[in-house]
Amino acid sequence: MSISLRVNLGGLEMKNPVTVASGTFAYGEEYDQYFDISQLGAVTVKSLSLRPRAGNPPPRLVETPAGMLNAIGLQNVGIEAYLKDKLPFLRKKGCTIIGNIYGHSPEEYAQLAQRLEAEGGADAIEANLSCPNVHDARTARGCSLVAQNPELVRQYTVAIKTATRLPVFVKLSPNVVDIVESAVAAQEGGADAVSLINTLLGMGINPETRRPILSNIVGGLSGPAIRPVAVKMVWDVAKHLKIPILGMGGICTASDAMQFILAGARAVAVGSYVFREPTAPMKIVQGLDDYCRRHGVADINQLVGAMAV
Amino acid sequence: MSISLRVNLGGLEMKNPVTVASGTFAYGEEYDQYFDISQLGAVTVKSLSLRPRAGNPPPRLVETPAGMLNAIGLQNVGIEAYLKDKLPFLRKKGCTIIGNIYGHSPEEYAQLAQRLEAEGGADAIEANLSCPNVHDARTARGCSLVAQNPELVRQYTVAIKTATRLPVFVKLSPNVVDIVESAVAAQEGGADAVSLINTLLGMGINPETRRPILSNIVGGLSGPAIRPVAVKMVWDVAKHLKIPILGMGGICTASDAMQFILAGARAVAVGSYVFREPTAPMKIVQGLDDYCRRHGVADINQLVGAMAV
Amino acid sequence: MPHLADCRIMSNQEIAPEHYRLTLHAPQIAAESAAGQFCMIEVRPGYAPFLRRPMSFERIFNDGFSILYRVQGEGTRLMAMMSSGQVLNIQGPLGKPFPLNPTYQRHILVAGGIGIAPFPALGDAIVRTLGKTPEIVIAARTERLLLCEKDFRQMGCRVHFVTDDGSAGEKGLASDGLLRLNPGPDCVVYACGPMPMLKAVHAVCAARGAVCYASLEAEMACGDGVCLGCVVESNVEVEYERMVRVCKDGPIFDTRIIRWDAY
Amino acid sequence: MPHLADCRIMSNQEIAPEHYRLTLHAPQIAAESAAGQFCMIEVRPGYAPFLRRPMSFERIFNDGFSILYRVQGEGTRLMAMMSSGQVLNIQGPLGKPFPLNPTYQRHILVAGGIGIAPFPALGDAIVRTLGKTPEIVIAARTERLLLCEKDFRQMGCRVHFVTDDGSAGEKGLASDGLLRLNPGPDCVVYACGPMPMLKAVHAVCAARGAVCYASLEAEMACGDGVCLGCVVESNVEVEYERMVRVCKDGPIFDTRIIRWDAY
Ligand SMILES: Cc1cc2nc3c(=O)[nH]c(=O)nc-3n(C[C@H](O)[C@H](O)[C@H](O)COP(=O)(O)OP(=O)(O)OC[C@H]3O[C@@H](n4cnc5c(N)ncnc54)[C@H](O)[C@@H]3O)c2cc1C
Ligand SMILES: Cc1cc2nc3c(=O)[nH]c(=O)nc-3n(C[C@H](O)[C@H](O)[C@H](O)COP(=O)(O)OP(=O)(O)OC[C@H]3O[C@@H](n4cnc5c(N)ncnc54)[C@H](O)[C@@H]3O)c2cc1C
Ligand SMILES: Cc1cc2nc3c(=O)[nH]c(=O)nc-3n(C[C@H](O)[C@H](O)[C@H](O)COP(=O)(O)O)c2cc1C
Ligand SMILES: Cc1cc2nc3c(=O)[nH]c(=O)nc-3n(C[C@H](O)[C@H](O)[C@H](O)COP(=O)(O)O)c2cc1C
Ligand code: FES
Ligand code: FES
Repeated sequence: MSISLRVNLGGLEMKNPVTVASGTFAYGEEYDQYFDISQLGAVTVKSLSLRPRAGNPPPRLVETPAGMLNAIGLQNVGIEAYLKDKLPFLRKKGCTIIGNIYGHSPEEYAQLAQRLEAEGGADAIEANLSCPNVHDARTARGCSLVAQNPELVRQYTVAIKTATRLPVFVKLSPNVVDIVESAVAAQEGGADAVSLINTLLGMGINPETRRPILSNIVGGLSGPAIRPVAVKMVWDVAKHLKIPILGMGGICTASDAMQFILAGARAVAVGSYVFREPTAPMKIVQGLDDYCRRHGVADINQLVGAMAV
Repeated sequence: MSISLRVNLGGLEMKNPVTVASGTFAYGEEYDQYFDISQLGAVTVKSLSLRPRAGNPPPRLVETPAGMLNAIGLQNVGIEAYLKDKLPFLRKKGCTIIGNIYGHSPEEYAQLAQRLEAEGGADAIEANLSCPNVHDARTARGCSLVAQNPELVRQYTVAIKTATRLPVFVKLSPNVVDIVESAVAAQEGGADAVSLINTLLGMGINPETRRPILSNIVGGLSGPAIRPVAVKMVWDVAKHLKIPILGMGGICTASDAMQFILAGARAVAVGSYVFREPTAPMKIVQGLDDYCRRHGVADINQLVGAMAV
Repeated sequence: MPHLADCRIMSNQEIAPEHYRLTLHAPQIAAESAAGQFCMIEVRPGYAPFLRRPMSFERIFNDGFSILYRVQGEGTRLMAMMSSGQVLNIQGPLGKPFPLNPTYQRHILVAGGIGIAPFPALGDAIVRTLGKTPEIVIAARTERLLLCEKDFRQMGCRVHFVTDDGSAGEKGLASDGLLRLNPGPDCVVYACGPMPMLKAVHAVCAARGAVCYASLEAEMACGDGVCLGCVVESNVEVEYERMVRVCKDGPIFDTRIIRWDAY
Repeated sequence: MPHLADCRIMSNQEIAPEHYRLTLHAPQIAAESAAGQFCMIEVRPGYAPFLRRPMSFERIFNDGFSILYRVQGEGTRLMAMMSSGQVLNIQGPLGKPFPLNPTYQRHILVAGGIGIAPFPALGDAIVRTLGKTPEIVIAARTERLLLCEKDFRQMGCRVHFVTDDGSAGEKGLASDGLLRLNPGPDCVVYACGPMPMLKAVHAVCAARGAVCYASLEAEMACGDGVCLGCVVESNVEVEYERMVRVCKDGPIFDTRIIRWDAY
């Protein structure tokens, strides 16, 4: 039986529905040591900003039960260094690239998208409107992310869509009352897909020192711990959106990935678990093929949103 | 060194800051087989409604990484059976009782609070405005809980406060943009404390059957997996509230409990972990005593919100 | 009354592919346990798995008990890696035992797959307490998974094999095996196995006027009646008594109580 | 290039209270590893612990390597329970090795507590590659935790003991021990231990004009330069190069690069 894993994610052709989550795969080089990364449906790069960023001071990372908290704060080489030093490797490998971007204003996002398109730096744009680690937790109450305000989501999306013809994915935050509102706003703004979810806000305290574990106090929670939250949000959004979903949050195995696909995700991203098991994305591609074979499904698109209620 | 673990939670005198989370301890009898439950600061009973409830159809429960999803749907004996069959045991044991209540309207909450006060059924009221399992997930988009609407939180709180002189705690949902808003609304409504957090919305799908794992599709995620989320919300709220906080979410050990206390919780509740380790609440009481001793702190109140930023 | 006890593993052996027998030193728990009850096993420290795993008593000794388990997922896979001398924290005994009633002429046990697990203890109890010899239908997918034959032969039982693939005994389902034994109102049937099998066994018993007690399974958090997570739907008319807890009201139920059309 | 390999445990023995030596069969990893590098150990299947644990190579053999570890928390406690024959998944080698430079007269190793771990391999390398005999300061809380004396005696090293409680050798800190050796510009100092110790050792070296390489620790997710979680602050002026990754840019750093006032 010949199985097709090809999917079209809002205009981005992917040879299979598996990519990696921004910030958990850098720019691909390291993990290419463990498997041929061009076999992935796409490689999503670490958030790029106009200027390089040093990120937050350490400590930035702590393990939690079945997950981790991070407060990296979008340390990245900046878009120009990416285009010069990182992109050639990805292009030489023949990877499909999702260029994740982060800016301080709609204009910055637009500029980033434009640069990426102009330089062939990405095949699609993922706009990170939901990073919890770029605010100082001491002052930002509850944190205020663009993705927490549907009207802003719409505005930012419009700005990015106006700047580029590349498919635009909008990455949303789980820290909302109803993620459908944010997703609908992205769709109204012209987004070609939504990516969900970014990390959940969280923190930890060391009782012995009585100090926060992360220097930025608050960080983003990821890993299998949050998977049920992510599956729920994908399912909610899938019921109300026309545009497709890139699902993520705690995916470790093909079976996890299938939960997202059945809930309505057109494609999936493997995040934190890749730190533990660098070959996980590749194993998931194989696992999805096995699943389709076992279930006699010739085209994985038939399984998108196919949960029987 | 003599250590005092006594705390006053919004008017409720507790001999130590440790209670149990509603719905994870039933009405106390079962766990009294494993330790003397009157040694707890308080026993919080399963949500009581005016009429008995059968809850959702099975399956209602599934394990998740470092946690669990439940969709019990507030099955309970109803307030009258509680007063008649369950209360005498708790009173005989000499327990301090937090009576958790659930109603369909402010009037029902008021009525429940009144009945509890009139019959000596509780020493404080905890109003569950945040149960994710009483809606049909098929129709309720994103779920709409009273606790997700600050104005409703205020109204419900006022109604309950008007009906009773017992201390009233309002239990909030983490599925919001900014839990401080909900907490402030409770405070404005006259609440004597806030309880946070209830479970996070989540779901799971069995890829082999392609069906949701829970009959109600969506359930509440609890356990150590969500602890970082809960600590963060306690810390956020503590900075902005005058009334005290009852903190919960994934507490398993005294060290976990200390995280909540340092973040600003006056008292803590042990939830899902009690299923795994029935003696955990008792061990936490002992562990808090040890902690104070080790750190030379004579009164645990000195540690509330004592995280050094 | 249930206990919480650290129990030393006496042995943990593979008795068939992916099937193990684990024997624990647990005198206090054993002293208070009866056939049909179960324990909750803390598979290991740390939060993976998060919950304890419910396991029926296979046999109850003076100084402990054995369980019979099939590797199903993460928890049982980890259990299979343990070796004698190591320690497991056990909560038990939990649940209600099989009711034993001397008025019945025939005691028929019907096991599907790993559903054989609680029957060695039940067979012992019927022989010892009632002085009767049970009959047993052992059903499984294939010959190699027909377990505990020797135990029942030693009790002098009639043993009927049924396999899905016909590799041993009769080809068919556990309920077909039961039918062959021609159950009637003089019989009490005890059944343990997957839900569809129990439903079929119940149907046979109901048709023949035999009383049937089934040991049910459900995912459990507390094992102790607290969380209300393990319920199954019953026929009880009273709305709020409709959900019965497998852990506390069961795991053994008179099958007439279960709302089988929900399964 | 790092590998991912299932490696058989050859031995896992307690060598001091709460301190273990674990030897793994890993010919491929060993062939490409050098002193100062480390591996990431998957403690067990399942999600507790979620991340791998970084461990330095203590000694590198033809067919594998050993690590020396102290029981710190959940991961190392679980490691201590493992026995020979069992298998661990290992990622490695990772990070940069200790630089070896023949121009220095004296090679001084300074170990604080479990910071001794990477030094047997480093001592071997200095002896074999440079034909020099290192000197070593072994510091620990108390006598029983002074590890690896024999290894260094066999290399012919001068061994200086320092203990917090004075139970053996000099009473004081690792940096006090180093001072006694009177380091100067002809020395290269290699240090491994807790951050405050490294800071003190750096201060001594800076004052005496000795170059110092320290093996740093930081909580790690990927171990491979990807997550940017393990950074420490450096003195680099360029804002966005200020954060250096312990796993990829280190774990061995020239101590002049580190912004010590942040620690
Ligand atoms: C009262 C009772 C007695 C049992 N006695 C036995 C026995 O003697 N021998 C035996 O092999 N099995 C028995 N089971 C089933 C056994 O509990 C499960 O096979 C086991 O929990 C699977 O755990 P896992 O981690 O390997 O599987 P996973 O699939 O990884 O478990 C995930 C979750 O599902 C639950 N689960 C999975 N399968 C079942 C099941 N069939 N029933 C209930 N919960 C399940 C687990 O407890 C866990 O919470 C019994 C179940 C119950 C309720
Ligand atoms: C490059 C490197 C090499 C190391 N080599 C050794 C060695 O040879 N021998 C040895 O005993 N220890 C070594 N460590 C420290 C060792 O990694 C930790 O002691 C271990 O990870 C603790 O895990 P745990 O689960 O027992 O502790 P927990 O406290 O439960 O761990 C919780 C989290 O904190 C991290 N963590 C805890 N302590 C440390 C620490 N000191 N450094 C970095 N992360 C930590 C863990 O990796 C984990 O992510 C090294 C660390 C690094 C970075
Ligand atoms: C260390 C780390 C760094 C991350 N950096 C980014 C980032 O730069 N941009 C972004 O959009 N998301 C970032 N994320 C979020 C992930 O892309 C993903 O949305 C989230 O981790 C949930 O998936 P997971 O549970 O599989 O990790 C980061 C996550 C982690 C753990
Ligand atoms: C099985 C189960 C039943 C629950 N029932 C109730 C309930 O009846 N009323 C309520 O206010 N909260 C209920 N909760 C939520 C808990 O009280 C608590 O807020 C939540 O589980 C987080 O704490 P934990 O992570 O320690 O379990 C329930 C939780 C669980 C797991
Ligand atoms: S498992 Fe908790 S009530 Fe049965
Ligand atoms: S551990 Fe990930 S960059 Fe160092």
